[in-house]
Amino acid sequence: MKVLLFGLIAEKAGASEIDVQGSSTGELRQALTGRIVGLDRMMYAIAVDRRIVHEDIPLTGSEEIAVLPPFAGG
Amino acid sequence: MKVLLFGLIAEKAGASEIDVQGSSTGELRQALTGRIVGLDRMMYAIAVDRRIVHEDIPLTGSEEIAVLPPFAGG
Amino acid sequence: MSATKQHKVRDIFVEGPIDPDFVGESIAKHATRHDIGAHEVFLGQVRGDEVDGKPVQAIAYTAYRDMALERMTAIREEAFARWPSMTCLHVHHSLGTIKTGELCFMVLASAPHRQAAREAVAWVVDRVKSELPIFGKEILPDSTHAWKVNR
Amino acid sequence: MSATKQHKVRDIFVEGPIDPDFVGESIAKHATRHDIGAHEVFLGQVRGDEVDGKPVQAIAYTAYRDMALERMTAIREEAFARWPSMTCLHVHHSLGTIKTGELCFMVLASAPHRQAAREAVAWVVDRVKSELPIFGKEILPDSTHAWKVNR
Repeated sequence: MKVLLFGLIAEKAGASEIDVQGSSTGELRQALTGRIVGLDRMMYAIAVDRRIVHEDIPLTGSEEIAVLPPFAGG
Repeated sequence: MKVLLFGLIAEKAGASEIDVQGSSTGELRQALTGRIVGLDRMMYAIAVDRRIVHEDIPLTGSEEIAVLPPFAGG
Repeated sequence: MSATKQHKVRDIFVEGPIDPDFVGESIAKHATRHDIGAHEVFLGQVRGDEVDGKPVQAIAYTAYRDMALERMTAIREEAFARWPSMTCLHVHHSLGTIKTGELCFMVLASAPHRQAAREAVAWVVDRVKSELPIFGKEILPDSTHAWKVNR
Repeated sequence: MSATKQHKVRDIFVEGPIDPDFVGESIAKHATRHDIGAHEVFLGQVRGDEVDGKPVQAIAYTAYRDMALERMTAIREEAFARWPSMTCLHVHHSLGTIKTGELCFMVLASAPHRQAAREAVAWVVDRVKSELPIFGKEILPDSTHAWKVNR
């Protein structure tokens, strides 16, 4: 599924989106760690349909998924 | 001595300053009450040399005295 | 050469309303200060409150100028002592007749971070309202008036 | 005809810096509202912090726009519920490259009395900083950069 990337994480991946597979946010985290060098040492959050999700939840593949580094607005 | 009047109190006295005698702020209050109709029912403060004085303090006659109705700045 | 710092007494009073453009101009002047990260601004606007069923059309402000400026200088000094990171503090208050909807009071504080600017503005606004001898005559229709008292 | 009020999603983002004149213009628009007595404004200005001994020259802002606007709509609704007397709330944030000394963020709240405007601005500023997915790349000399993280 398509995953949106932002800020430092987009820079590290060299792309603003990436295609990875995962039937849950937990699996997604593992898949992303294999694809983006250094992600395991970065602080980031996963947003599912524009809401940050801390727990491991199932994904159907139709959700809008984004990987977000720390916020810096203001 | 000269006493500066402001706002509602100047309006009631019909003047922005008034001459009254008193050797203390207490005496001054009595003298003012005799001169400004309704002052005894008004809220006001006395400033001596630009500082509000709550106690009864002696006056030499060389101080800058002002009678101040409630503040409305802002 | 005195050991005591000499504090300039600034005139905070302006004749007539504060132009909203002046707010923007005041902020623009700080663009060269690269240590500023936050500006907090308070603006007082004349409200059309009803007094005895009649709407306020304007407030005519007068002040005991010399005492007000002395008090303001003391408030400024205390504000800078309380928020030492604050880089600038600007206070302006109108005198004369200010119509409903016009601005009569402005406090602008600037600092590296928001907490100092925010706290300083709140504190200065409250002190000015309670300690500066400024008087407001609320102008009502039919040439009547009432005297405003801060809550 | 839904029982739930429909809330418009407003675009808070502007390309480039916020012009200080825009602050004055935003305030001037409220002169016809005779129930307003207080405006509180917060402005964020890009600071020239040192990063690894090098001064920040600009911040390039990007955002996850759709999520940011959804979050902002929720924050707006909660702000009006918490401060029902608040008459207006305006939020703007820059995207793109904002130089040191330029403005990148503005929150303006207006209300009959100062307490509501003051509290709402503080609360909204803090919520925006912690909840909106906005990212800042600090541009340093020699074509290097660092990623900003809110404290």
